[in-house]
Amino acid sequence: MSEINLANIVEATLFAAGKPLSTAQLREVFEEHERPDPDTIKEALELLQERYQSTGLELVRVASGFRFQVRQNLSDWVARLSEERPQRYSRALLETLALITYRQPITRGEIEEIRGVAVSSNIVKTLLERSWVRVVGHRDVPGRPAMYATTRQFLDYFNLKSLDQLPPLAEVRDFETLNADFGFAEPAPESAEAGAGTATDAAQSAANAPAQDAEKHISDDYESAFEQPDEDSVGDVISREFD
Amino acid sequence: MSEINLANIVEATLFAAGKPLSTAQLREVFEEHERPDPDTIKEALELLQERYQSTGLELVRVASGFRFQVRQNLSDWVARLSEERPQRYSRALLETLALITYRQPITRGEIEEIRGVAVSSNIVKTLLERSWVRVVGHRDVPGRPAMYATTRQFLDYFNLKSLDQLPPLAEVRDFETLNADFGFAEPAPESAEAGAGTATDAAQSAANAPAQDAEKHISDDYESAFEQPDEDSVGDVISREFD
Amino acid sequence: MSNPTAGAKGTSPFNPKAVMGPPLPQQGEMPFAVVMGQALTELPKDLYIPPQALEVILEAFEGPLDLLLYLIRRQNLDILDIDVSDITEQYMQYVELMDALQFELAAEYLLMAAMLAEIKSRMLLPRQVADEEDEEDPRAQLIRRLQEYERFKKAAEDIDELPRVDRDVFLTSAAPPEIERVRPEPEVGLQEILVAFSEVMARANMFESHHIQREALSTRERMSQVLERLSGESFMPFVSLFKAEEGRMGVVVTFLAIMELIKESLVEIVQTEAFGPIHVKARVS
Repeated sequence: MSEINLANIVEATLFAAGKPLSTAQLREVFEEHERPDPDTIKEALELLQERYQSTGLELVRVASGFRFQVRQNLSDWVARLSEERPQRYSRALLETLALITYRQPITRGEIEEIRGVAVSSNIVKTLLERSWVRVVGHRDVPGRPAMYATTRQFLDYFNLKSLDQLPPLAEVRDFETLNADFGFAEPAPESAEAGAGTATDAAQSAANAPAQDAEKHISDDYESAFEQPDEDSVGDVISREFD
Repeated sequence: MSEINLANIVEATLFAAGKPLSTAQLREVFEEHERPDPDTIKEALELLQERYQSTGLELVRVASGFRFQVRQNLSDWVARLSEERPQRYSRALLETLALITYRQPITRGEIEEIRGVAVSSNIVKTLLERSWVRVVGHRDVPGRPAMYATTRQFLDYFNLKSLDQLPPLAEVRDFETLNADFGFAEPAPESAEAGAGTATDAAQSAANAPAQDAEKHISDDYESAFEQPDEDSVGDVISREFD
Repeated sequence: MSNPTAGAKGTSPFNPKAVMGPPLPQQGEMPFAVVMGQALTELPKDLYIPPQALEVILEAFEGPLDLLLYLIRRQNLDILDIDVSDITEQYMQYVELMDALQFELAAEYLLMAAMLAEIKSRMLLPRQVADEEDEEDPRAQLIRRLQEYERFKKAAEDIDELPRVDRDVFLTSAAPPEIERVRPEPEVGLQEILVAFSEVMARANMFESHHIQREALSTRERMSQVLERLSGESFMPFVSLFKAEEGRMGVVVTFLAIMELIKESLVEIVQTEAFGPIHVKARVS
């Protein structure tokens, strides 16, 4: 029988859970009198990190916590385990998902406006059923349409810790150039396109419940993060994930 | 990146499968030209057995093959992972319990007469199982229905020496007196505040919505002893998402 | 290691099998579909669309913006350099073709056609700077929409390339140990019972009963206790139900309880001779 120690308990818990667990959730499996503090849990996670260094598994951090997963260089073999081919997603679904991801919170109407085409109910239903998106409120306009945002499950599914790990949204070219090309006299007022869009969103939802508003501010922060070059998302070493 | 080797592939496959795999199934994940013979697979399994010797997991052989499982001596911690949150009793159960408390000995039929709806067997069963209620006899009417009364355990749970310590019926109707009588107000004014708030809210909601109340009676019939646990509120989820 | 932003189109290091179906053409176009056994990766140069392919072509586009983008990209033009007039011509031909084939046209395509027509007509007129103060030029508007759409089209492709669960990322689990399940009992406050009682009584409108008001709970409690002691078939001496050590109050409460039980026909009392001992027994029919 192996020793009962903190690292082994954390290891066993993570494998038994079969889903990512946060530090707080890991602490919950201990009785109050023996509950380690978060730093001690982190030490145990680091120890496990090391323990699995030369194995076929790795301990990673995703949005909702820590999980063991198969190292990606072994995925060819593991993929053969299942008869089914991995699911493919339609362009319509991916574009809708991209708009929700980068423009959250966003209504279906706003998605349709940008895509220039109706969004089928099936797509929205699929995204909701997969728990990739959720309704975070309703825009204070006629019809009170639902506003969608992404979830932690979405990030978990795509192996991400946070939204700012997503590839940044492509830049839009300066409209001054555009106007020059077309020989337009006035500078387009939309030159600050992204910023203006966000501001309108914020104004529209300003009348909403304060809770939603608070949420929105959070997303705004993250949205602005997309526009900037990403500093630390790429190849984030695991040791930094424990900070 | 860790090495791609036989043991690592077998390890990853077993952990990803989520079910026991036979040696034959393990061989299947290799392409034909690289497929190891059964003995080589067995060697890899032995190597893995050793690798996990001092960890919280063990590689075991069960009827349908090999699998990794959490060591039995860690079950206390792992069990707490899936520990169900204590549920809440339904309004129907609390009313039934209250009637048994104040009108004991009382039959199910009598409770139903006062409540105006059927009392589900689940409710009675739950109360009996919790040892809060017992059968003290049978009423001498057709069907000889059981008469229920409260138990010593019931008194112990509520820290009462006898039922006498409950407020008299006449005063239960008046929530303000109730709080005073109970001495909720004296030791901790804040908790009395909270208590009074709940009581008043409940009384108000009972008085305000007769229509809803009527609906409630109907649904009571189908009600179990427990309420559905509340889902996480949306606000809760989003704020944690960006932690 | 997780490296979510890596993975340029077609060179994903995560899993070469991630991309299913025929390989993507180098120019970055999606194959529209397989029509009559042939993969259609490009629209014919002369814009002729075999009738049976029209439906798949329409399905291949995510709407009028996507079709326009395609037309622009096919000419290897930057959006900023497009000749709206040329593109309009092509777009119109497509739409007319769809129409000629009785194709049920999506409203969005017609709307776009109308917009293009407007742009074209404007270009034929002399430019009136002053008039356009508060009205945005439809060309600028269209180009902005195209650019915006293209950003998200690219973002969708990027998301598709991200490593994802069950394709590139495989989750792990181990069998849990044997677990003895203990479900914690719900907590109940006394207050909750009182509230429940007052509510049910309010509903039943039974507060006005004097009977209930007078009744002391101790009597009810004692009734239960007495009944339990009488649960056997045998007779109990009446006096054995009293406990002297409880004092006068206890005797009174017990007596009241027995009286109430008799009244409710829950017990019967038997006296075999005058002034003889009284026995009590639970009533059994």
